[in-house]
Amino acid sequence: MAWESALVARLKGQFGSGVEALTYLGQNYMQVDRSLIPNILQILRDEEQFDYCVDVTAVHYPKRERQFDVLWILYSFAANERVRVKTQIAEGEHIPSAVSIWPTANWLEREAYDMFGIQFDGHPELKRILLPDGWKGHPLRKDYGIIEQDSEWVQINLGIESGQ
Amino acid sequence: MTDSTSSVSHLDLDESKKTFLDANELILNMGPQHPATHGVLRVILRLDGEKVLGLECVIGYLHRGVEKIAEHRTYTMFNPYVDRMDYVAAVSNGLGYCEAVEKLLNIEAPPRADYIRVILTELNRLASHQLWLGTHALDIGAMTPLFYTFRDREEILKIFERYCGARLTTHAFRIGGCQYETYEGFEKDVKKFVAFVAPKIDEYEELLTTNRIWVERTKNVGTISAKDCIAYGVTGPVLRASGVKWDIRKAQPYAAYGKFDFEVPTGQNGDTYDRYLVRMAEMRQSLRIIQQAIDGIPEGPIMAKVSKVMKPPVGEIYHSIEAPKGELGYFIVSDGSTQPYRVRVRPPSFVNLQALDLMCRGQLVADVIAVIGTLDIVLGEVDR
Amino acid sequence: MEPVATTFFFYLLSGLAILSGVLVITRKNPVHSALALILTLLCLAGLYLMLYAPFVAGVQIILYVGGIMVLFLFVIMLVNLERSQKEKQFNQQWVPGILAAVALGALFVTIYIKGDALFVRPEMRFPEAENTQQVGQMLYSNYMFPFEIASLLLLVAIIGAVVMAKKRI
Amino acid sequence: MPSFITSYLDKNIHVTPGQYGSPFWALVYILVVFGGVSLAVVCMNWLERKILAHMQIRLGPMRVGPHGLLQPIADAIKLILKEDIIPEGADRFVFWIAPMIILLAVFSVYTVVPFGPTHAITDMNIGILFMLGVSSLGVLGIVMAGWASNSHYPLIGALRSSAQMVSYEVAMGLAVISAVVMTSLNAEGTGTLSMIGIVQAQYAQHVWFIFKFFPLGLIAFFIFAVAMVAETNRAPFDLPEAESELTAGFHTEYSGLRWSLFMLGEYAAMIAVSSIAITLWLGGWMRPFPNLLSGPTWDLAFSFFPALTFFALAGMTFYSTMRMPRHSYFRVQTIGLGAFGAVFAVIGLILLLPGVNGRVQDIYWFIFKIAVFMYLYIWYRGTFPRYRFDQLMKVGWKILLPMGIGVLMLTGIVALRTELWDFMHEALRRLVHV
Repeated sequence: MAWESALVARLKGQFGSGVEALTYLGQNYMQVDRSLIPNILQILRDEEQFDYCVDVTAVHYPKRERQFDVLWILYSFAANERVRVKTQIAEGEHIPSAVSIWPTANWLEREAYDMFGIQFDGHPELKRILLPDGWKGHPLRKDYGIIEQDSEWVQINLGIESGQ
Repeated sequence: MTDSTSSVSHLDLDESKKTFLDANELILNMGPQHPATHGVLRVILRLDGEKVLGLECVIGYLHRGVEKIAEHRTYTMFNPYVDRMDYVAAVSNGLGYCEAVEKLLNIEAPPRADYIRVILTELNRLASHQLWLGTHALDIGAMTPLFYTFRDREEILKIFERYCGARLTTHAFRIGGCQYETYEGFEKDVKKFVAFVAPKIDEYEELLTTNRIWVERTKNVGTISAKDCIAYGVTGPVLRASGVKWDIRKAQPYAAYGKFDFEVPTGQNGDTYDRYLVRMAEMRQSLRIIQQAIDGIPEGPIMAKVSKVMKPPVGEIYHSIEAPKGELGYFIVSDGSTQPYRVRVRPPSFVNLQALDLMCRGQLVADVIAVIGTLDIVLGEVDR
Repeated sequence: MEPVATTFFFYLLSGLAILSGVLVITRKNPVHSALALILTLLCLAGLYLMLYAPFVAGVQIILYVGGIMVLFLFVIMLVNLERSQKEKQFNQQWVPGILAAVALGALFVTIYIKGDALFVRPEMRFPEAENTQQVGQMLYSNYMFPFEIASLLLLVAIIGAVVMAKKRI
Repeated sequence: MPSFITSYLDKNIHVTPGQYGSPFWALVYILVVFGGVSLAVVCMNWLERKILAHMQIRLGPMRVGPHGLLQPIADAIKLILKEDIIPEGADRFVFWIAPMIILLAVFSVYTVVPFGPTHAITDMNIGILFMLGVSSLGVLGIVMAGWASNSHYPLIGALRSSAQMVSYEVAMGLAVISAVVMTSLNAEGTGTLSMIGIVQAQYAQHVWFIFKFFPLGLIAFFIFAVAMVAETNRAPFDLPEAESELTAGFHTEYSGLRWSLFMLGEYAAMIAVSSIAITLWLGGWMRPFPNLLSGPTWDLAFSFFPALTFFALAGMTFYSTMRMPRHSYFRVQTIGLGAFGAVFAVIGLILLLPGVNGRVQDIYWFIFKIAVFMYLYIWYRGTFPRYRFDQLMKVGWKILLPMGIGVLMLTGIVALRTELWDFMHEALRRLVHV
């Protein structure tokens, strides 16, 4: 279902067809073009007062051509409004980091990198956060099995045959 | 302590630059086995004497892959797993998840179930704050409040136990409402508890609020401004102590919270002492909510009509609640099958912990302990 | 009161003092040297006690052992020890060293032989009871001026230390 | 009996064995005092856990023996049997000797602690100076332990500890000197540093120094009371071993017997500094109200106190015995507790014997005062959060030190011109009355 509001109108005026505003179950989100990414986030924060970045995460769709959905969940204290910004990127494609816009994106992007292998350009220190450094594979991808592990890492670092 | 250098790259630690008499900088590894890190948090501190020049958190020791597990369980089966994240506020976790799935299914829990949910969630908030107070005070060296708070938290756990059989990881709610009707004497128990615990909160305050050492240890320690809080996405009592009057229970009411009259306590300075005061006030507000809810609890069904096999339509939803630690959000993607396609948990502890570096710079080692305590993190939720 | 086994304790304390004095200069690890120095100072305090100078002994313990040496250790502990251990221990000035040792030895021998003639043998007495009071009275009457000068010197030293230690005033 | 045993007893002279020069009796006293202190530490261990537990609405040790009475023994056995670990990279010799040095320093202090006019190992002309000096040696042990462990937490703990102890020694010394100045107000006009002499000066002046020149004595005592808690690294000044920050501070790497030596040293030091405070300000071995409630009747009444204390303990124990669950499982424990009470009662009876009664008065009152201090130590621990390091230094250097200097100067002025004091009090009284 399409989402219409003054905010959407302003953004569409600025970015044209790259922004597709939708609403589902009363929650608004925007499907934006990958090329708009740092700019639209910057404008959402600076001009539309979405000063609180709730979450940065990703979803993996292995069957799609552009495999990953990257999401920013934003909140505006002034308007008491939430909005999700979504974009699609392909495997191996980089995406600009939002750390300079919201410092909170730092760890959240690191987690997305850790779990999905999404590369954020301009991130001050993009390394694994929950999994140990040197781990191979990104567990939240759909092709990573639930009992899969980096057995090489386990054998070297823990000195045991298997973690299971 | 020797292996700490591997992950302190950004602390510009260069051994070769050190001269014979350069005793200024010291790398101190705190944790993962350390009494004051509330679990298995590892903090690498760069110190000048006792002054903190910078720190880095190393987390993930408790990572269990909750989000991955969710993708291989049905919606109902995943419900108990969320209790294991923030295990001291398991009821809040369950509430957030159940409401998110209900939204996705486009159903609503009946009013009586909403009231029971509010009562249990607020009791849980109280228990979480009590646990926080006890451990935080212990970190700062006051040993006694720990035992006082545990005595009173026990009463809450007893109510949980009678209600659903479990004390900690309660799994109290089901998608669509509550599994259990309140037990006989539930109302009496809760009313008795409210009357019992109100003077106890005064007792905690008597021990600490005006204690000079406590005030000196917490005032102007770990100060964070409202602007920084928002920039770093810090939520919950930490945000409110910085002066932002924002509580999801008020801003975007869920369950039955819209029906109750309560205040959102705020602080001004955003220091450890204000966070302490805000949480103490929150405990009193929780009691107010519980009192109103138990007085006005309606009769009726406790379960909405939900089919045994849940197949939410294709789509995605983000739902967040005010957990004791801050904004706890669930982002669920459904592909129309019985299993969620993706469940993303937005953990308040994880995001709040990120501000530790900012809050500790220029403070002393002892303050790091105080700040870790005041952030009220639960490592089970940070690492998931 | 009669002293017990004076000779034995004298030789014990002096022997220990000399032994630990040697340790001070031969240990490679500065912390060990400092600890040996503490032992020397303690032995000296014991010798003062045997000379019926309990006040000096007490002050020796409080100031040198309890105060100065603790600060010494403090500093040494913070210094990068591994590097200092690799450095050369002696500056290898053997000739002046031997000369100084010979001169000192000659001095001792002279005093031992001619000791009675060189010094007026003081009257033997046990001034234990009023020793401390006497020290106090001397300090505040005859030696008032030097005492105050010394305190001024210490004040200057304190200020100097503060200025040097404080990076940003 | 050989003369070296009897000569000290026969002469019935009022000096300590050390002053008399009797090595045998000095040795006996040393054994008794050191054994007694060790026993007191063991009791203190149990009492601290019990009292703290009751302050914190829990029971404390309850399993080993009735009401956990045998817990210290069980702990001791456990600690002795535990593996004694010397960490890799530690300086073995220094690591090994550090706890010994602490113990040595602490126990040396007891050589001059006067439990009574003759009940001390010896009395020194420089008694109080000796006590301060020797107790300051304890810092060495802590510094050595922290350094030798070759680990960061102990090192930081040791640094904190030495800085803290060196700083508080200054304020402590000033407070002590102001008490020493008060001793010079005798009829003879000479002050003394001797521990026994200080108590006798209080006796001669008919006042405990805590009340002398009110409030100067009280302030000096307060300074000392704060500084002594800091000196012994106890809550709220327990930063060197702050559990939540430095795990256990300088003794993090220690285990087993050597760790228990640190604990022994800590508790013995608490008793030692308490006894300094008691000697200097609280009238040492003198009973309370010696001049307010004077006369033979009061003397007699107070002489029953030692026995009464033990009867009260026995009564409490018997009461607990009766409250033990009546179940065959608890039979041994009940009997044990009853026997314990009986031992107390017997001790009480022995203390009533006329020959014993007179001799234990001084010792009893001294130990009674120590017990009050020990209770305060536990109470602090149950109540206060921990200071931060800079705040601790602030308290030491910016509050206690100026206060100490002020008190010392005022005491000196007043001691020289006592009429000045009377004049000031008179003026103050008139002001109040107007």
